[in-house]
Amino acid sequence: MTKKQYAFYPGCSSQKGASAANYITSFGVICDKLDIQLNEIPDWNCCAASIGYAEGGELPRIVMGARNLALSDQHLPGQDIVSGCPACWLANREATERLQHSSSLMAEANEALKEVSLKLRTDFNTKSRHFTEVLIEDIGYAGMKAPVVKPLDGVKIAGYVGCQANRPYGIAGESFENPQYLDKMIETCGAEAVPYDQKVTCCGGALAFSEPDKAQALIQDIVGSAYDHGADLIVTPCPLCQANVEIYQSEINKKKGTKFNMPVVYYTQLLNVAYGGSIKEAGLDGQLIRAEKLEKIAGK
Amino acid sequence: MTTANETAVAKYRNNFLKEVEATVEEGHWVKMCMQCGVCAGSCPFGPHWEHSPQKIFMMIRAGKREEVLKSDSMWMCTSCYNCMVRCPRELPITHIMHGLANYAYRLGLSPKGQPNQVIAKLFWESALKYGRVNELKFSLAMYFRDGFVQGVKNALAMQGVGLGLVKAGRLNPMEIISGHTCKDTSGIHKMIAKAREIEDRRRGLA
Amino acid sequence: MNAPANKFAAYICSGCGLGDVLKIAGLEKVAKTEGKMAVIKTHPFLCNAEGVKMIQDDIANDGVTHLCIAACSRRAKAEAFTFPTVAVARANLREGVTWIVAEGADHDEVRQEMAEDYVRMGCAEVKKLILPGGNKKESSSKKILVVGGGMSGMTAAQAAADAGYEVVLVEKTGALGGFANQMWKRMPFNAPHADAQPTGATELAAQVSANPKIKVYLNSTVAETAGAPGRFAIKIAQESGSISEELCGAIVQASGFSTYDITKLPELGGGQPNVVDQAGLEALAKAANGGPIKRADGKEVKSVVFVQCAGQRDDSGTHLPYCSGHCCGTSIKQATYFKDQNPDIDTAIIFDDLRVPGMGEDFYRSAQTKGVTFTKGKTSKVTGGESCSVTFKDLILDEENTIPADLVVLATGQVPNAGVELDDWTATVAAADNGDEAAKEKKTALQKISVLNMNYRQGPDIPQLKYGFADSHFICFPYETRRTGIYAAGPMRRPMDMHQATEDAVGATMKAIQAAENAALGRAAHPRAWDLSFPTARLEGCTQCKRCTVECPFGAIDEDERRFPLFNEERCRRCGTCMGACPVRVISFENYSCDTVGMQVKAVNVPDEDEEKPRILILACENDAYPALDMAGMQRLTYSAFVRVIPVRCLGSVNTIWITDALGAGYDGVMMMGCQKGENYQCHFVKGSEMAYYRLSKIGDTLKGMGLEPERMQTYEIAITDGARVAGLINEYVAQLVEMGPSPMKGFG
Amino acid sequence: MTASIATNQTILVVGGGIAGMTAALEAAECGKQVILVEKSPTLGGRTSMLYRYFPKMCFPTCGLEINLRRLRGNPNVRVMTMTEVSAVTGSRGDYNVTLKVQPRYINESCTACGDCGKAVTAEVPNVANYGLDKVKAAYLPHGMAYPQRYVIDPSIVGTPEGEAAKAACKFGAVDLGMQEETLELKVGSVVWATGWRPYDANKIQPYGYDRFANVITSLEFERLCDPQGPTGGKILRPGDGKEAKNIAFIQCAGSRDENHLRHCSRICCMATLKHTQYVREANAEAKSTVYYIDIRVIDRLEDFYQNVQKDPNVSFVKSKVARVALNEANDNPILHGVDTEGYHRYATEHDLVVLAVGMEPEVVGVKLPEDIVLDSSNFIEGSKSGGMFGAGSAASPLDVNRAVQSATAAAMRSIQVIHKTASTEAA
Repeated sequence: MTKKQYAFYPGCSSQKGASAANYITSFGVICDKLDIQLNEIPDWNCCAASIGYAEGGELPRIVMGARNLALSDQHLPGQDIVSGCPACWLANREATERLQHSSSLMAEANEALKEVSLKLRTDFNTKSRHFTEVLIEDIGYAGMKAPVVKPLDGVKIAGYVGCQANRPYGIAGESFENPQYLDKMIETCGAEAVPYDQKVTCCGGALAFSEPDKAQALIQDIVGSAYDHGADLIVTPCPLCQANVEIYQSEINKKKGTKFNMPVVYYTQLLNVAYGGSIKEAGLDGQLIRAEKLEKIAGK
Repeated sequence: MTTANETAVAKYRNNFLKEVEATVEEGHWVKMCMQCGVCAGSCPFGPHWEHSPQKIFMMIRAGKREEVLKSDSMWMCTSCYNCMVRCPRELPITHIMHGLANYAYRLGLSPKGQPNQVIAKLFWESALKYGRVNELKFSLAMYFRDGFVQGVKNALAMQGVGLGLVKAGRLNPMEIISGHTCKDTSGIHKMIAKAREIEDRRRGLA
Repeated sequence: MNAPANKFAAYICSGCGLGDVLKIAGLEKVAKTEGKMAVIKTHPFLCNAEGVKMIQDDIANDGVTHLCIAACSRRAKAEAFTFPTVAVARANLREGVTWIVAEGADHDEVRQEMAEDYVRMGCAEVKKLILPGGNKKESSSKKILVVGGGMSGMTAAQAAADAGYEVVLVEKTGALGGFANQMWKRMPFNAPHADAQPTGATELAAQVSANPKIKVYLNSTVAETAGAPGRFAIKIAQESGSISEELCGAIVQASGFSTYDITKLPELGGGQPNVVDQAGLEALAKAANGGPIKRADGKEVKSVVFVQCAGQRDDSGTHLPYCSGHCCGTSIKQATYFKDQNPDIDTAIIFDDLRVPGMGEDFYRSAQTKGVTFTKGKTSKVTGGESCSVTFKDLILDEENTIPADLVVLATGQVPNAGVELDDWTATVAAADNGDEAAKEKKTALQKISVLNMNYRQGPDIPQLKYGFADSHFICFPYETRRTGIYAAGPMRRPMDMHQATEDAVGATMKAIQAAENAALGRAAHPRAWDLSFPTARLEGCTQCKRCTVECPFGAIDEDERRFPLFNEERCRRCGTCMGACPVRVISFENYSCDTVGMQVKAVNVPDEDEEKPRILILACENDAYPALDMAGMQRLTYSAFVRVIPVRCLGSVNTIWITDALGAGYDGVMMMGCQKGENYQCHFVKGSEMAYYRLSKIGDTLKGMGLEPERMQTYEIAITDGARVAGLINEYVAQLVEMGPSPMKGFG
Repeated sequence: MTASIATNQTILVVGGGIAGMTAALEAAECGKQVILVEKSPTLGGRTSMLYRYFPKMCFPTCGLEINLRRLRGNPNVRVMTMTEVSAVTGSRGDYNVTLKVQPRYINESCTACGDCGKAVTAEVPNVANYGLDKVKAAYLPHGMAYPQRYVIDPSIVGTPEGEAAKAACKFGAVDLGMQEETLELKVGSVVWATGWRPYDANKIQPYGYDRFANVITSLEFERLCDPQGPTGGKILRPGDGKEAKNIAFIQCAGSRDENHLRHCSRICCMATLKHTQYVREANAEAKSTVYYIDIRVIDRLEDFYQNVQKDPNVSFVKSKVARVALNEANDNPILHGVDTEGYHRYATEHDLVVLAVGMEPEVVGVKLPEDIVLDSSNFIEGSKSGGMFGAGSAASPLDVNRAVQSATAAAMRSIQVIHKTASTEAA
């Protein structure tokens, strides 16, 4: 059967050897099982993310996005632009909407794009989507369940959605304050979604770097509550959330005397394992804090 | 020669609201705020900054130009978008905060060495240099922002994590020498230079 | 006085379990031997088509003229038991007996006694009932008098004319339009609520003047209002000095408002140059006619500050305590005058609470879009002059602030022109009658202020509610003035903007044409609009004590030249307060009189003391207390079977004779149940319950004279929701009486 | 009630709440023929579900009793309950209306004796208490219900329960065979008094109405405080039945919000001020805190506000609450936000949160004749053909007093239409 085709925007953190490399690794099995084909946009550049604002300003940031959109439109016409990183998804989608909304901005962007001999159709409005959207809207929960061969029985998981996977766009029909889709995915994999009041708490984002103490206070809540609600691990759709929440646990332990050792994995890693993926295929070997429960299942 | 700041002051005299509307990303929304304060209560970094968004909007209307542009408040934005989705007047508050920060920075009024400003700058430079962010150089630059000695301390402090990431294959030491890059970096540089030129022209900061 | 043709019938229902717990035969016996009913029929389901048919047949074929229906409460099955051609009494055996008397055999006796008493009472009442024929007037005027030619008045006149009614419009100035003539534009009435709109006053004035159904008197005032709905005799004084007379059916008073005197606000720069009120700004805008707005000194305004709540919402007692409601919207509108003309003009509005309810929120947003700035603050000082300044506490930034402006606008409030305040009037007249010269002058002054110059003994204008506004006291009935057929509209009723005022005028006109129609049919006005009965007095028995004229809450009763009460039936609301007031009991309605109630009191079978069955009479207001008792029944709460309840139109209609008769006949106690009185009174006839309390406070001596404890008569404030409470009160009171022992009057009755 | 056949001299009033009853009665007491249709089984509407009215703290049923008395005394009004308007065609002075009448399963023979209710065991949510408690599936809507007739819930029709109700009725009033009926009639003018409904609090996600038991709406709070309500007038937390002593009121819950209702619902400020006095009445120690943007109480209502401000048990915080969290230890809601008067951050725990939910026109989502003109919030401004009018809170977010005022005006306008048709036909 023919595979569903998508233009793929990996984003900086998902490159080989980058902080979310294992995230992308875990896509493999899923795409095979669900007949999804992700076609990488040639020579894509950084989406400029929201944190680019200080030096970047408005237009340069949007132009960075515009270049990616133009490339995608040129090389992979008609294919929705999919990315695994919420920040990238947000930046691409925002760029598309802002350019659509203002013809003057569109003109300015195209003036700048001349420098790379690209042009964005003034009527360009190809959808930019997050990979979870593809799974939920194009595959559906039933479709996601179908290939499950190793249900994650008895694994208790806190679904941590975070910010940019949820706001300002989020998944259609989901609430900003209490989104359900991650929990549904967890259940789809046969695991148990624990009630979790820090679902949409900010992890500090890029500021985890520059304001470690302030950000780590938030991360402490996020991890602490997962423990309070009896979770074995935290699952997230966002590389930055994953990195922040995983990496800084040791820091927090040092400063606050906590004994955090909570694995933080991606939803794709859950699906991957449930679909029979190996530890390596699921990128579980990429965890700083190993997700033993998952590894045990994957190892079987 | 007169600085960008002096030009702006001269141009908008004492009407800071007009200045913001003309020069700040989404600045024309500021006047629509009705002072409900939902943004102030929604910010995860709320406890850490001096002025809440809604208060900054009031200060803009009250013409407190220096106070606003020199404040570190908008630099505390984590881009969580809570304020934006809850605002009953649908103000794109996150973007306005970024816009204000950027404008203050361009006028040279923003607080020097404000850590978030530094990473915002470093991130952008990193992104621009190769067209893609090089996480290692980016983080090293971050550690060394306060000079070599402090840098080594910072780096050592995070060493465990660093090694962990390397072991996990999520941080590549080789990137020091070579790393991910776009083919058309020079084009990207020209493109961005152009974009900035257009934006500055539009904002009267040429 | 019933014609011999009268035929009395009792119909007893045995449905709804009545037949199970009551001895119907016993009830029939009572109706026959004591009630003396000519026809007595029992039906297992009286309210169904068959039962009703049975009654209708008796009326049609058997000449039955008076019915006593012994079944459920008069509030139940009203449609089924409506027989327009005959007099009907209802004996409440269901909600009043079987549903509230405790179940079980040990209560059978008292339950049966209670039911039999209600049958006795029903039969006794129906004997005294006369079917009101009504009092149709052939020559009743349906012309509507509108006083005031502002937006409200013009709208009212147009509304009445559009419904086919003749209108007389009296305006004291030389032109129609009122305050709207001074305005540049008005707030938007409709979506998108974005921009100020033309007032349309000129167009409306032209329509009204051209309307053949509307007769406009300019430069005229109402010199006298006499008569009653359907026959108001209006004297209209014209500039020329000539007086013309008009006969009108009803009146809409739309006498408008004045602006609060700005010079009373020196701390806010009132009186200083370039500090104006909203009316002043309208004038400047009108003069500018769409061009740049200039100050009095001709300088173009480049910056303007609006100060909200100027001399309003003031709890210090110095200025207006209320909020005029429209001022936030008006300032927003006026700020856009500037912005629409030149977006570069600085316009700031300093407010405490920005009050633009409903769609006003759209207007607020629209002004923000236009660049009007809004500052939450409390203004402490305004100085006028060449360059004005406004000092205020910025409540958001939490700091004192001063901003300069070319012009400052104070949002001052509306002061109603409702005419003369009646307590003031009464006092002045009293003093004047005692020869006080100052009072005499004041009286003439007040007469000039008066809008209607009514010749009613209660005073020349309609009563004011609070702060000089002639508002209705009732939430559910916003047009209920205490002067039948006269309705207030617009800002003299309550502070309001133009949109509300025009809506209000249309509503008031509805009430006015209705009053005219009902007066012609001899029907009462609200709240007894169906009521065709009216009070008559046997003047031969009258002692001219004037209590009825004084106590009538609606000023319905004048005195004729011989100082006898002169009933203005069309002003009467049928509450019966006059009947309750009359010491010699000469006032009555065909279907509600001292006898219709008195005979019920007498009909009750009062046991001797040795039977240890006290009897308590309950006189219950039919709007609140009686429904509350019904509720107790519907909720199957139990209360003592020793009480006998008689519904009354209003506690004000209770004549003390009923109480003394009852106690004299050996009743052990009387419970009076009326509505809440005082500032937030609930009485739908305004003063009824208050009057009752006043009169009954004096009954103590009478009771002493009879050798009775004052506790044998109690008054209660009962709300319609008090079902559970009322049952409790009854049981407590009965216990208290048992404690006291039987009435010494027993056996003498 | 007469069986008067409608003509183009007849006024149709849609909605039997206080506005609809008023419009119908004012016109009828002026001699006009009126048909009053109400979709629920009883007249009275939302006001009959309020405990007290501001500012007098008097009881809605008091005015309802008077209006019902006016109705019983007036042959010009024909009342049809459980009836909805499904279509209107034609134009000013000459409308063809299609009515749908839902089966009540109880006919005119009902005496409200209550035997069917006793016979039935099945229970359904009590609409009169916003579903806070249950009633028998054969029930009288409430004590003041008009017509005073029971209703059988469709859920028990065709079940043994339904048969039990039928068997219990001595008067043959239970008719389980009733079907939906459709009827057509001609009228000259239509008054839409279709009223309002509380905005769906589930949509206001930050306040967690859908997640936290001790977050309720202002309408539910009315029922809690009413002695006729589910708790007999005690202010008990739905979560655990504990008495609430520290209550937060969140204003503009849905109103003045582009994400929800764009308009200001007008009544909520006064309603909340009234509620603080319920709290006082229930427990002299209990505290109320009002979180608001602007307190919008105009004209003489300001008196009420000033008195509440003097109440030491009531405090005001100028702030739109950002979010409500939960103290999982005691189920207390915790309010997070900033007092904008001087910028004070708070995280305050209360034992009950009352959302002052906004007014949404009841007709939202209902297909109205395209002749009807709506404003940006779907309130009825009037009709293109000029013969149909909005009245009460169907026309604008209004308090009871203003709704009645508006309904009286609407009656006048209908009479004008009737007059015009009459005179043109005469001519």
